[in-house]
Order: sequence, then structure tokens, then C-alpha cells
Amino acid sequence: MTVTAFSEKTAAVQRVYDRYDAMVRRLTFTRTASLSERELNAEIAPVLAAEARLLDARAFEQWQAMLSDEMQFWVPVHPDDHPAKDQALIYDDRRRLSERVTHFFDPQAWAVVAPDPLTIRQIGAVEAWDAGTEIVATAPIELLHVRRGAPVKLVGREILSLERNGAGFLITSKTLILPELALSTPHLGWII
Amino acid sequence: MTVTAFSEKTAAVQRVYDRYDAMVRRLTFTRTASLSERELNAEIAPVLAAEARLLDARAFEQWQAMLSDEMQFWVPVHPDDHPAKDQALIYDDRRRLSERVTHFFDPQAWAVVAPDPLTIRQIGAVEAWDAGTEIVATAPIELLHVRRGAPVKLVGREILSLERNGAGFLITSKTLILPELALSTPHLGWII
Amino acid sequence: MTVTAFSEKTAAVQRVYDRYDAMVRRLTFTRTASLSERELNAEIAPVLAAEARLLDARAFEQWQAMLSDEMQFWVPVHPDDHPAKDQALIYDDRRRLSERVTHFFDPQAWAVVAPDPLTIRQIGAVEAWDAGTEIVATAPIELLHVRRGAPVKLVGREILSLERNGAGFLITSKTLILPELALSTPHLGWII
Amino acid sequence: MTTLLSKAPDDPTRPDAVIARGPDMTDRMNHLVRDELLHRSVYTDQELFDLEMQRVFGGTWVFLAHESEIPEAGDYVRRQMGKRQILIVRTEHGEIKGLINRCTHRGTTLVPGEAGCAKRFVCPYHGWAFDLDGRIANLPVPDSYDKLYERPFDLGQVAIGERAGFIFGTLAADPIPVDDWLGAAGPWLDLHVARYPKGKMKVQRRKVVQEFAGNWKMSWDNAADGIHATFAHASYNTLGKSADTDTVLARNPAATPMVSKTLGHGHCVVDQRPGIPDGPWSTMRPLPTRDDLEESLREKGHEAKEMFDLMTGDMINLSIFPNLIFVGNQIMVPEPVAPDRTKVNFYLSMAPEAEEEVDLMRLRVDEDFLSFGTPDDFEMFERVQEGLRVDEEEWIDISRGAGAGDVVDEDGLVTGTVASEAPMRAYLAEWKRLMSKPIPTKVRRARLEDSRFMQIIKKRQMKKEKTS
Amino acid sequence: MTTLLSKAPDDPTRPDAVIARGPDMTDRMNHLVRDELLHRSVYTDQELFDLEMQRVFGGTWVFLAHESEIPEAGDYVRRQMGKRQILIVRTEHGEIKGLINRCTHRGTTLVPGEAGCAKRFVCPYHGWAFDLDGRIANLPVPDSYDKLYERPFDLGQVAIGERAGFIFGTLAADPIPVDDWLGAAGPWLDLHVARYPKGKMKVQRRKVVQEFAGNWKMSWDNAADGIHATFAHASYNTLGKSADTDTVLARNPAATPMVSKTLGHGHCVVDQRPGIPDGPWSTMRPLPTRDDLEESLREKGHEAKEMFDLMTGDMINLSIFPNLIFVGNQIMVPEPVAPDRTKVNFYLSMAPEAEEEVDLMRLRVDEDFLSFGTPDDFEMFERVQEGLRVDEEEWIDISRGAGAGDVVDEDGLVTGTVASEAPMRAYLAEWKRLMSKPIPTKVRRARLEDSRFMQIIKKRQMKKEKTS
Amino acid sequence: MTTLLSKAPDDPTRPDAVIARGPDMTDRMNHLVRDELLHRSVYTDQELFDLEMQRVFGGTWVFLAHESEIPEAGDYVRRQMGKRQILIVRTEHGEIKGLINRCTHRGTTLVPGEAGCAKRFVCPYHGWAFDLDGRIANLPVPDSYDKLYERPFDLGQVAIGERAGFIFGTLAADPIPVDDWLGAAGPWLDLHVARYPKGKMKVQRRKVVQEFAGNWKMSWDNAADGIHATFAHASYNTLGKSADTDTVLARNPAATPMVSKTLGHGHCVVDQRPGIPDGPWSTMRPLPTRDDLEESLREKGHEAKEMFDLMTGDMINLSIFPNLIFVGNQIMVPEPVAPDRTKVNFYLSMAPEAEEEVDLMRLRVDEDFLSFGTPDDFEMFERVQEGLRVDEEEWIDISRGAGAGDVVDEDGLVTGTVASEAPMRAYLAEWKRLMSKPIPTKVRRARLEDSRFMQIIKKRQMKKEKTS
Ligand code: FES
Ligand code: FES
Ligand code: FES
Ligand SMILES: [Fe+3]
Ligand SMILES: [Fe+3]
Ligand SMILES: [Fe+3]
Repeated sequence: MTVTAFSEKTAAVQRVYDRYDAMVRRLTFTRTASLSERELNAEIAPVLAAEARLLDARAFEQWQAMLSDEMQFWVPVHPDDHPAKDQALIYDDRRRLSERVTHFFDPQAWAVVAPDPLTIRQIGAVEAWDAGTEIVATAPIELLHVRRGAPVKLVGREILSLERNGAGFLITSKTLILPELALSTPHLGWII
Repeated sequence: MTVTAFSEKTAAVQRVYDRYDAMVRRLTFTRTASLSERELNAEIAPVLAAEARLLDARAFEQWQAMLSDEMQFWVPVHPDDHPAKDQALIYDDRRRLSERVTHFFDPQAWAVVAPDPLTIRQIGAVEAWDAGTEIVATAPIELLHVRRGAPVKLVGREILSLERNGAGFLITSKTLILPELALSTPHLGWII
Repeated sequence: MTVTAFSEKTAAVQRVYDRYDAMVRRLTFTRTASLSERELNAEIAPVLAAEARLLDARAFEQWQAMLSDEMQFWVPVHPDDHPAKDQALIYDDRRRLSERVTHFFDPQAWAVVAPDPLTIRQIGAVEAWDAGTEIVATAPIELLHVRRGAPVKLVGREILSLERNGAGFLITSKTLILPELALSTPHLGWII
Repeated sequence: MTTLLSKAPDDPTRPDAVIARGPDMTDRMNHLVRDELLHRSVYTDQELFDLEMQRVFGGTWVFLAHESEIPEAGDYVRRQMGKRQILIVRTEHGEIKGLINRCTHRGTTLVPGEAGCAKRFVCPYHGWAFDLDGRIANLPVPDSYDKLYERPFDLGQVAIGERAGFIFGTLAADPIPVDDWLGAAGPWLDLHVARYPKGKMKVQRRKVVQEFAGNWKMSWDNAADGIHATFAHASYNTLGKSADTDTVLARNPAATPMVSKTLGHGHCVVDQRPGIPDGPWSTMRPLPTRDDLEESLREKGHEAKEMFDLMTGDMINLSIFPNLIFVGNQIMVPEPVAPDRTKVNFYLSMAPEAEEEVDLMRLRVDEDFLSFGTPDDFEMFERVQEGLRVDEEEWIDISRGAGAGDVVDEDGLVTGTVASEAPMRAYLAEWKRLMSKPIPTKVRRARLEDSRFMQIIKKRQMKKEKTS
Repeated sequence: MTTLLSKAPDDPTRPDAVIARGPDMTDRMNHLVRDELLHRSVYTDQELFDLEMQRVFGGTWVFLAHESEIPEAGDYVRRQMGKRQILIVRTEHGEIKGLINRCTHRGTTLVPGEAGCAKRFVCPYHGWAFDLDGRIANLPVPDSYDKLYERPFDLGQVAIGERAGFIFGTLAADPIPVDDWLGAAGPWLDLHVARYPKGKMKVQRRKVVQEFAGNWKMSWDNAADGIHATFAHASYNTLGKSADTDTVLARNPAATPMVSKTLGHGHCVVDQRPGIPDGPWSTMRPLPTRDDLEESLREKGHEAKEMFDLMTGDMINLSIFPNLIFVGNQIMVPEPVAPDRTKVNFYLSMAPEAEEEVDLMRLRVDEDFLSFGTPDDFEMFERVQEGLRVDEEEWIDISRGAGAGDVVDEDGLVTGTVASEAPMRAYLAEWKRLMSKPIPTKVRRARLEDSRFMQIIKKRQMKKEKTS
Repeated sequence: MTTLLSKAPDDPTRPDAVIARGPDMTDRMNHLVRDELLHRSVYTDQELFDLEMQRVFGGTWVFLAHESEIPEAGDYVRRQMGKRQILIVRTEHGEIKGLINRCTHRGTTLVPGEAGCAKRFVCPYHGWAFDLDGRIANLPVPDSYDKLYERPFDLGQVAIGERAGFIFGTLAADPIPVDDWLGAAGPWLDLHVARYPKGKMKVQRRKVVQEFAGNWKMSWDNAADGIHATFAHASYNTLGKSADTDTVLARNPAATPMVSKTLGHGHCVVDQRPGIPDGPWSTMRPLPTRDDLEESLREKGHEAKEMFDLMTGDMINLSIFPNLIFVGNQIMVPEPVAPDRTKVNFYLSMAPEAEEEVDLMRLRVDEDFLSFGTPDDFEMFERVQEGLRVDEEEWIDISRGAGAGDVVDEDGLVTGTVASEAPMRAYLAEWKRLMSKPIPTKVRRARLEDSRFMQIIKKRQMKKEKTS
């Protein structure tokens, strides 16, 4: 799934490709990975659960404390997409993620405030694997969004990579697969 | 979040406030609690799973055996509500809970029998914490209700408190957060 | 729940009844089983999670490697049904399961290809019990199907039986309870 | 105050009024349904759909249930007749009634579930009670009505007709007898039942219900469409081949001896037997439990083809317009929901007097086609509905077979090849006939004289009036 | 270029035009609503529903809010009046305004949430600002309009009327005074509030909203339907009995001294007090916190029945047509969504000047009926709606009580037993009156002369014109 | 039996008939769309919407695809034209065809997916096959048709026109040439493409689709609404400021030199370049990968502003009525679903002949506005639709700019400030023109003479007839 560009690459552009390829690699790995490791599952499940729970509580400060500086967040339109080839719904670096948080508290961000959205991120069974340089985890997820108009419910799967950080973990990336994006959804300005 | 009433309180009314405040405290705690404890998670998850499963099986006798005499069940309209200030969809003590069960078997309870509802309570990742005097646990949940008319699906989160009881646990309270209540739902006479 | 036929039975027909009764027994057992075993839960949850994940990834070869030769797959119309008395949506043996896989790759299987369905099987909290001759496990599940037209979302519960196979497990049966079948659904040719 | 029964006989508010609703549609029908052409709006128009619910599903006989579903007194099943819920009930005297599931007080449905057994029907709203034959049995606080005994509060009913255990109903004021309406289809219906040991067919309690985003007539176009099997069901046939089986659908459509026949009033049949010299069971692929059940039958000494053939359908696809289609062991009942939405009810028929292996096998047989065949049919129906959204492609050519293989007999009934669209033209002709004119309908109801309760009330009130 | 205000007074595009919309429906109404009979389409027809949204929810007074919900200047709640969103606002001068939540530029709703407190309303789309009384306060780049000052961009408003703190609104061009419209219902409304200590009732901020798949008038048929309590709420009464309580609903409908009264303009009341000699609180089952709160009150020395009775409703079911229904401690506001869909808003009223135990108890009391009573009502409503799908059962008999217990007074108001359908006939008469004729309506709006902003603009533009 | 081609030339059932559907709406249009006023029902009425699907999305040129999406023979994409599915196909000869995705047998959609590459199109239902140019290539069991060769079973087609790689289609019987229809918008379209190295623009395969609960014309009102950027997108501008960037939207609307221009036939352009002296790239905030990609470009020796500017849009918001809107690097295609529901397709355009960094950056740029800008637009659209539910607020003032800044040139084209509503009035004038009269339409179809298959069938049948 590695994209090869047509000319010699600079180190800078190679960094971009490397990051993208790593995202795709994690996704691909979790699709067909064999059984997850029960000890690691038990260790990682609280991280994924807390991440979802803090987002729903709009406890964004605490949530950001869970993120690595290298954090990337990808919401492809289709699970077969590659960030170097396809536009995505979201492809964020750490900076833009913090912009999202700022945005959620801007009283003029008409689409995501007044009333503030009520959300539930329903995380299902968590699976995790030690991939050597990082831990890769995945869980199915349903997102509920209640604000104005009809509630939005999206079923999908999230894939996270994590690194150990003292006794805990930092999230280094998150990919959110939402098959309904292949059809049509309301705007998803509230997703993070 | 403690409500202070405007006059000196009797011990009896203070008991009411205390119970209410405790419910809100559990809810507030789980919103921003840090990582849950994996050992406790593993111990408590079967309790939440069984509770949901027994309700879906209409095995209400077994289900009631899981409840403490002090059991309280709260379904606020909005997650920011307080039982001392806001009407709720449900605020039950143990007595009214058993009335619900009786009611479900009353052949004249037109809205909840003939046919009996088929329900699924889909519990997601369970998190639990030892809060000293009690254990507090939470999980996202989706409820499905199938009977007459369109199926009802509600996504939410439940918060339980438990106390150890010999080798097992008794449920001392349950709060069900259903964001869709902030908009509109069909009647929820089947919820318990 | 054992069906008794009206005449003396041959060994061959008794085998059929036995298989059916066993399926119903597992379902009945999980409805009211007491608390599941946390060690076994931890061991089995990765199996159910992987089974769902591999199906969603259309990694059917890997998925079939998880199945016992005696594998049976039952999707009753109503949770009270018995395979010896009621038509089902699906009652498959191992052979028909592999036919389903073949079928999914037939370019003329108009209803399930072009585009291939995008699916998510959201497994919730897994519970497992050692039933002596086999392990019985259950989890709530939500299925999402995205292809042509409106997305299909079904909430239900799956019940699996497993046998140990070296260090791992083989799935010997799966029952999928989907209450919405009692009303009406689109065709479910994509379910497996 | 004028009570209902004192009204003029032609007062349209009388509960026994004969009324023909809706406009004359003859001109529009002549425009939409032609010899060789059919207009797309027949599948898409809301107004036509609403009229269908009255005229096609109400103005003519409609299949409702099979008598084996209500064997005992008090047994009932709830069925849909267009948008109306009908209770098919067996009374204490063994009669079959078609009660409108609608309390005569304010309209509450009396029965909330699909089936059951009752002594009487009691409305939950204000406690009115009705006997199994629809007569009002009691209503609390009767004194709150002036001249209650002149108010015909007995339940509304539909006319009921039967043939070979199949129960049909209609609201037509003056329907032709069911046997006349079935016409040439009647003997085929008898034949369908005749193969069951002791002539006993039983409809199994659990139905499968699936819906598609298309017009209900899609399933009708499909029912006698012999040629689609080769193409739409190509993947089903592939599965068959991979198991060394020639499924019944895998024939060469240009060479098969199978024929389709129209039977009048929109009914038709596709007789697949000529194409299956080895009989129905020879066309079946391996199935779950098949080996065991065949072994068991053979062990019991059964070798005759007939016993094995009984495990699957009779290979005669009989279709009784507008809502009774026989396929395999299943009875398919299309249920219109909206112009572009249809539910299909799949009932399973059983052979209770055969060896138990037969029914055990029948339980599994049709799950096969439901898994690998029906989805492709539904996919077609939905894709046709999508295609018909093009306003500018107004017409559909339905001439196939006409002047090209169809043979018309003296009664106007047509025999054609599997490619012929004669069955489609035939049901559309019946559809057009029903849709063209307002059909006089009447709600059946017990007469005042029949109601013991009302007689008691009358006496009581008379007495009271005398004393006061 | 003709600006709006220079238009002829009868130009229908004038923003202050008086317009009576829609057809004359007198004949159809006379057909549908009769003395004793009601046509099913009154509950099912989309066209009638659309007309209801104009004539019933717009052409007459409609309940919008209670003044306790907007105690301070700038406080507002957003309410539904048919399909229109109305902001009930308290201005800086303490006045109450009913602003149409629709920016006069392109139509954006000004306020996205249910309630709040604002200094002014600023439209998010292009930044137009409006004062609390609806006058336009500012619009960016005003020079982009020719003769801006002649364009009446002030917010549209509805007429507002008040009684006992209850706020009503209408678009009728020339409505009768609220007190006249309430008529005999007015004193009952006063009575409802009078029992609150210091006459202070407070509507609590959090409402419960539930919907049912039926017509909004179902809740209206139900509101004064005394007899349904015994049957539809049988399970609620069973729960009561199992706790040795005679719930108010558990009476014998043939023997209860309770009565229903029609009050004119479709309003009515069911006075349950005669049937409850021991007062409201005696009818209540054990409730969560009840023991503690009663103990606390007694500990504080309260023994009087009145204090305890205050914890539940006054047992007077008052209903103000078309959308204000008092049940228990709750104010029920039905909100029509579609012919077969209705939302019901349950507001809770509190007694802020009573001992705190009273309100603590009130918070829990109505959760009881919402759990065990309301679902059965909704179940009935939905099942009636299902029953009304039968085209051929056109008529519903609504004669109950007439000539059989109903007593008509000199004003035509009717007192009946709990079984009487007089309240139903009464609201339908009002409904028929409203629906029969186009009702002249008018959007209220501040006048140009009142707008400081427009005056400034005008001066500026005049000056500019002079200098140029 | 009369086959289709033997019909009279004016027979409306001929497949090549020229038909003008629907009523004359001139009077109603004159009522609804006035110089300065627009009626709310233009956004809410189902009947108008249905007519729009015929006249606006069918009766005039509609954007369908870009030729870069189908580079090779057999490549196709499926697009929506109103309610019709159209396959834009490249034939073996490199021609571009617009085939109606509807089998001429019964109407099944031929292609179920969004895009692909095919040798021919085979219908799954009964196996009919069509060539890439729409001619029928084969149908199984052709002998089942009488005079098959006289039946025009070739696929229906729309007329196709092209400009600068953009493919438009129409069903109008006699459309004006695409270049004439584009008129003054044509050169702007050329300009849009000209900035791509070697003039090569490529539309990337993956589109984003989002929908809003509002009328499709909301996006049209918005497209050339320069002033909303300051207010509706206030939060986007705030994000820019927090990163020390003046986003293009953050200007003072009263002072910006940006202008909007109407271009005829409803088209228009907002040229934002005058307000951005430092060029497009200067308006962009920090973006994911931006640092790396800029570093890489500089390392490769690129310093010219043009190369960097190429990474984002050209700051010319060109809008081609009714469904082609250029914003940033995206092509926005609104797709009407219902009067109050619209899907918006966001296609991304790429610069395949530029350095790879350019496209890598383009992939990320528009995710920014989709995250922080589009939601606010959609929120406005939905809130306007909510506001328009008020029946009594009938009119929307759309005069802004007229007589107040707008400059009309000799061709009637208008240049206005960003606050001007001239573009809105201009597209509504075109909308009114299209909606007023029935538009003669025609389904294009290969002629019998062109079909090799039909010729063979004809010869075969002739021979058969001779021998028999
Ligand atoms: S509606 Fe049936 S008893 Fe009143
Ligand atoms: S719509 Fe309100 S300011 Fe433009
Ligand atoms: S519908 Fe296409 S081949 Fe019959
Ligand atoms: Fe078929
Ligand atoms: Fe009630
Ligand atoms: Fe915008």
C-alpha cells in the first residue's frame, strides 16, 4: 500500500509519505490481524474507553493530555483510501486537533454550539497488539450526535496507535472508519 | 453540584438531598474520571453485562436479586439535570422498580405487553473505579425495542454504583443518560 | 425445549434433533446464565472480536479457519423459535457457510457485489462460560451494512459455542438474534 | 336526534351503505395501460397507489389466510388487506369470519398482535367487547347512549370465500363467487394441495418478512417471468453447478419446454415440470440436514420419488392476483406499503401427515433460495424502481411473446414460452379493469336483530321509558 | 423601484397585509363534522392538517408559555405555534413579546436553542441585529439597500394575550380578547393558580417530550374522556390497588359523581373532586422520597391536608383548546407534527412559595403516571390511528351522552357524566368553526416611525442625496 | 399489432417523441418571483420541486462530469441529473456519451456503482447487452418478439456538450450550444483551467458527500453571497486570526474591493483576487503537512508565488447554474433530494502536471474549510429552511444592491459589491424563465439503421418469413 511518487523525493516530502503510509499500515494490519493479546487488551481498553468518555464529556483539556505531539487523526471517506491519494473528511495533525477544540468553544461556531452537542461514543470490544515500535488497538464504535434536527448515528471502527509513556500511554494516531461516508451524511463538524 | 435549600433542613429532607447529590456525584465523577482499573473492570464487566442480559431475557426475578434494597434508578432528561431541581423521565426507588416488573406482566398494561417487547441492551466497554465506599462503573449502551410500530433505538451511557456482597456485588444505583431525550422519543414505558 | 417427534426416530433423524436442541439449549442458557467468568471472558473476547473483524474485512479465508467442521449458523426469525419447528432466516451447516463465501465473490451475485458491501459488526461486552463439553459465549452486536440505498443497522445478540483447539479455539456454532426480524427488514443476503 | 338506522336507505353515512369511491379512471387507464405499452407512473404514482389500496386490495378477492392457521374455535390471525387490518377468526361454530380490526366506538385496533386465541375481543380503550363473530357483546355504561339499540356497533366485516383451505376476503358489495373468480386457477390450486398426504397442508406459524424499495407489482412482474431465472439468478445456478446440480432455474431459456399460462382475472401459472424429468427433488442442492434426513427416510424404507419430491415445491409457480404467489414450499404474499415500498411475507407450508423427515427438510429447503435467490430478485426490483424515475422514459414495452410464440385459446387464455410477457399483460388487464371504475363496496355487519346485547338494551330502555 | 411601504394598502405583498388564506371549507366541514358523526379523514388527511396549522394553530389563540419561564428582561423561550417558531421574550421594560423566530433578511432562525437570555437577537447569517421588542437595531453595510428606511425589516410578531400568567398568541388580524375567548374557562384557570401559596406558580425549566404516531386531536379526545381511565388505565389502577390505594382513575364509571363540563370555544373541564372526598393526596400511591418528605413536613408541624394536597394536582382536568391541557402537576402541550404524528410536551409546574418538601415531592409525582399511565394513552392513540386507516369505515359515532345524561345550560354549555362525549363534540364544533372559513391574519411588526436605526439611516441617506 | 416505429410522428408514445411536459406556470412564476421579492414557496413547495427536476435539471444544460474522470475507453461515471441516473461513458472511439442508466426492457439500472470500466453494459435482469455508445448489442431469445427490429431498444441518451473538459448534458429537444449558454461564464471557466500546468486539471476519484435539510437553492443563494463570509464564517476567521492569518473571508464587507458579477443564464462569479494582494496562498492557515511540503518545494528550488498559489483555489468563485460551483480546490455539485433536502458533492481537482507536493498539499487544503466553514453554511441553510416554515411571512426581500451599488452593463450583466443580491436575482430570473413554460424534451437514441444487432435480427426474420 506504499505510494511511490514519480520523481526523486526530498526528505521533507518523504516524511509526509512515511506518515501516511504508517496510517494505512495500521489500518491494514488491524483488518486481518490474528487474535489480540488479552493482557494488552485489558491494559489498553481503559485508554480507548476514557478517550471516548472524555470527548463526550467535552473534557478536552484532559483529552488532549492523552495525545502525543505527533498525534494524527484521519477520517477517510472510504476504508480503501490512502491519504496521499484521496481527499479525506479529516486529516489532522496535532495542531489542527487543538484548533477543533478551540473552535468548539467559539460562540460564533454556529454549527457546533448553542446548544452544545450531546454525544455518545459507544466503544465496543477493544483489541490491541504490540507492534514493536508501537501498540496498535482497534474497537468498533457508534457515535451519537444530538443537537438541532434529527439525531445522527454512525457506526464504524476506530484504529489507534499508542506509545508507552511512563505508567500510561499516549495516543499517537487515530483513524475513524465510517462506512456511511461512502453514501452521504449530514455535516460532521462536531466529530473529533 | 450540591443543592442548598433555602431554609434549615430536617434530617428527613436532608436524606433526600443526600441521595440525590450522590447520584449526581457519580455521574459527574464518571464524566472526567481518569483511566479505570483493569482488574476491577474485569470483575465488574460481567455484572453490567449480566444485568443487561437478564433484563433482555425478562428474567426479572434474577435481575432483582442483583439489586440492593437501596437501589435507585434515574433517567434524567438531560445529563446536566439534578433530581432535586428537575423532573426526570424516571427516578425510581427499589419499590417502584419492583412495580415496573409487576406491571410488565399485567395483561392490561397495554403499552408493554401483547406482544411482549423484544429488547437488546448493547453494553460496550465497561470502566470501573473503586470509590472507597462503593464501586462506580460506567459503560456506553444502546437499547433496542421491538414491539408494535417502528423499532426504537437509543444510544446512551449508564452509570452504576455497586457494593460488594460476599463474593459478588449488589447494584446500589443506576443512571441512564439518553441524549435523545433532549429532543423527543416515543413513550419509554418499557425501559427499566 | 426438546422437541419430541411423533414416532420412533431413526438414529439419523435423532442426530438432526440433537443438533437443533443443542442450539436452542445454548441460547436458553445464555439468556439467564449467572455471572460469566472473568478469566474466560478475557480469553474468549478476542475470538469474538476477531471473528467480527475478519468478516468486516472480507478476510473469509482467515475467518473460515476459525470454524469447526461441525459449525452451524442459525438466524431465527424470533428468539423463541426452534429449528425443528420454525423456518429460520438462516440455518447453515459448514458447507452452506462456505457457499456463502463463494457467493460473495460471484460477480453475478447482484445483491451482494458491485459495490461490495461495507459492514461493521460492533461487538459489545463479551461473556463466556465453561459448559463442560464446550465454551458458550455471548455478546450484543450491532451490524451496519452500507451498499446501495439506505444503510441497514440491526441490533442483536450473538451466541457462540467454541471448543479448544491447541492454544486456540474453534467456533462450533453461532446464533444471531435480531429482534427486528420479527417486524420486517430489507433482504439480508449479505449476512454471515 | 336521528339514530343511524332510522336514516334513509341511500344515506351515505349509514354503516351499511353501498358506496363506490373515487373518480372514474377509464380514460387515464386507457392512456397508461395499452396493448403493448405500460406507463411508468403505474409503478410510481402516489394517487394510483392510494386507489389500488381501495380497488385492487379491497374491491376484489384478496388472499388473507389459510384455514390451517386457525384450527380451533377462537383462533385468529391478523392480516393486512391494503391498509386495513383484518382478523381471520374461527368462531365457536367453526365458521370463519373476517373482522375489521377496528373497534366500532372510536376505531382502536382490537388486537395488537399477529395471532392468538380469544374468547371475545375486548377493546382496551373503553372496554367494549365483541363476540368472535363480530357482534357487540357488551359496552360499559350503556345508558350513556340515546337509543343505543339503534346504533349498529357490531364490528365491520369483509366477505369471506374459501377454496382448498385458502381464505379470501373482499369488501366488494356484490363480488362474484370465489370459484368463478379463480376460474381456471381453481383446479391448479386444488392440485397444489392434492399432493399433501391426506390432502392436508399446514401453514407454519413463523413467517419471514422482508421488504424492498419498489412497487408491489414488481413482484408480480417477476412471478411468472420465466426467463429472468437464467440471468437474475445466475449466481444461484452457479452455486448449483458447483454442487453438480442443475437447479430448476439453470435451463436454457430458448430451449426449455416449460410454459407459462394465463388463467383469467390476472392469475397465471408457470409449469416447470416439463423441464424437470427427474422431478423436483432432483433439482435441489446439498442442504443442511439433507443427508441425515434422506438416510432416515431410506432406513424407514422409503424409496419412492414422491416422498422425496414432497420435501420441496411442486415446481408449479401458481400466482393468484393480486397477492398470492406459490414458490417452492413457500406462500409469498406481497404487501404494498407505498408506491416504492413493499413487504413480502413468506409463509411456509408443511405436510403434517407425511413422515416427520419431510417437514424437517421443508423447514430448511426454502432458506436456500431466501439466501441466494430472493436477494437478487429484490435487487432487481429496487433497480427497476430506480430506473423508472426518469420522467422522460415514459413507456415500457410489454409485448414480448405477443405474435411471437404466444398461443391464445378459445377463452382468451394464453400459453407462452418462459420469455413471454403474456402473464404480465394479463394481470395488468385485470388491474386496469379494477382501477378504471369506482367499485361499489359494503362493510358487512351483524344486523340489530342478531345482537342479544342490543336486544337486552332495547328492552331495558323501553321499560324505562314506559315507567318514566 | 417601488419600496414596500409605498405599495397600495391592499397589495398582498405588503408585510402588514391582512390576508385570509386558503379555500372556503364550509361545505366539506359540514360533511365531515356532524352532530353525532365524525369523519375519519379529520384525523388522517394531509390537506386538512396543513389547514389546521394555519387556522387552528394561528387563526385563534394558542398557548405559548408561562410568564414564570421568563422572569427577567432578555429571558426568552422558543415555542412552536403550528409550524412557526415563536420567541416569547421579556423586554427591558418587562413587556412580553411574541417574536417570529425568523430573520427578516432571508429567513434564518435567530435563536437555535430552546431558551436563553439575550440583550438583542443577532442573525448569524449576515449579522443583522434586532432589539428584544423586535425592532431592527442594525444591519451591516446598510448602504447596499436603496431606500432601506422604507423597508420594514423589523421582526414579525404575533398578538399576545395573558391570563393568570399564561401567555397566548395568535396571528388573527382581529382576535377577540383572551378573556372573552377563555370565557367560562377563565375562572377555572384562575382557580388552578389560586391554590399555589401567594398565587405563585412556576413552570420548571426541563420539559419531557414524547411523541406518538397519531393525530394531535387524539390527545384532545382523550383529555376529557373520563371513562377511558377505568379501562385504558386498568394497569395503573392495579398498581394502585396492590399498594392499597384507590387511584383517581379506579372509580366505577357508571357510579362516579365526577362530571365533565364544556366551557365554550372548545374548552372543557373534568372535575374529579366530587369523586375524591379525601382530597387529591389520598389518591397517590407510595412514591420515591414520599416517606421522607411527609415525615419532614410533619416534623415541621404541617398536618393540614392542603399542604399535602399541594404536592399533587388539583384533580381538575382543565383543557384549553387547542393546546393547553392540565393533568396532575403537569401542563401538557400537544404539538402537531404530521397528520399521524404528534409530540407532547410535559411541563412541570412548581410551588416556589411552599415548603421545599412540596416541590421536592412534585418533582417525583408525575413520573409515576408518565411511567405507568401515559404509555397506555399513547398506545391507544396509535391503535386508533391504525384503525382509522380503513377507508370504508368512514364514520365515528360521537353521540355519547347526548340525550342520555348531558345537561345543557342556557349558554349551551354541557355538563355530562364521565362517559359523555360532549367535550369532544364541543371542541370539534370549535374546530369546525375555525376550519370552515379563511381567517384574516396579520403579522404584527414595529412601525417605521418606531425604529431608531431606520430613522438614522433615513437621515443619513437624505443628507447624502442632498449633498450629491 | 403496431410496432413503435410505425407510429405517427406525433404519437406521444414514440420513443423519439418531442414532448413538453407539465403546465404553463407563467402566471404563478410572475407571482412568486418579482423584481425585489421572492416567495417562500419557491423553497418549500413539493410541486415546484417536482417541476424543477424536469425543467431546471433536464430542460437546460446540467453539469455532469469532468473528462479527466473517464480517461480511457470504457471508463464511466454515474451521475445524477435531477432524479435520473446518467452514465457518462467514453466509447471505444473516445467519444463521450450520456447514457440513461435504465435498461430499455423493463427499466433496471444497468450500473449499480459510482464508476467503473466496462466493455459493454449487460442488464442483470434478463441479460440484455448494450454497447458503450448505447446501441443494443444483444438480447437473449430475440424470437420472442414480433418485429423486434422495429422496436427501438437502444439506450436513451442525453445531449452532451463540453467546455474546457467540463461535460454538460440536457434533455432539451433543441438546446442552445453550450458555449452560448455559458456566455460570459465561458472565459471564466477557461481561466479556471488555464492555471493548471499544461492546462491539465484532474478530478480526483473520491468525492465527499454531505447533505443538509434545506432546499438546493440555499447553496445557490450562498454561492455568490460575499457578505455572509464575515458573519456566518466568523469562527473560521477567528481560527485564522489565532494563527496570524487573514483568511479570505475575514475582510470588512463594507470596504473590500472584491466584486460579484452576473454572467447571464444564472451564472455568476465573485472575484476575490482584488482583495488579496499577496495571492491565494497568503490567506491559508497552517495546515497538516504544510511545513514539510513547502520545505520540499523550496528545497527543489521553487520560490515563485505561482507554484504555492497553485496549492489552493484561484480565489475566483465561479458558479454555473444550476449545479456547478467552484470553491477553493473543490467543485461543489448540489444535488436536490427533496424540497427540504439536498446533497452536496465535493469533488477535488488536482494538478497532475505540477510537482507532487502541490497535489499532496491540495489533498489537505479543503479539509480545512469542510471542517470549519461548510458546517456553518449548512447550519444557515437549515435554519433558513426552518424560518421559511412560517406561512404568513410570505416574501423575502432580495433587492440588496439594486439601485445601491449595482452597475449594469450594456448586456444587462451586473457588477456589485459583495453585499449585492444581484447574483441571486440573476439566477432566479433564469430559474423563472425555465420554470414558466413546458420545455420540449427528447430522449436521444441510436437509430435502427445504426444497430448491427437489429439488422441481423431483421434479416433473420425476413428470411424466416420468406421460407415459411
Ligand atoms: S375505542 Fe374501543 S371501546 Fe372506545
Ligand atoms: S438572513 Fe439574517 S442577516 Fe441575512
Ligand atoms: S430489464 Fe434489463 S434485461 Fe430485462
Ligand atoms: Fe426470481
Ligand atoms: Fe389517559
Ligand atoms: Fe459559506
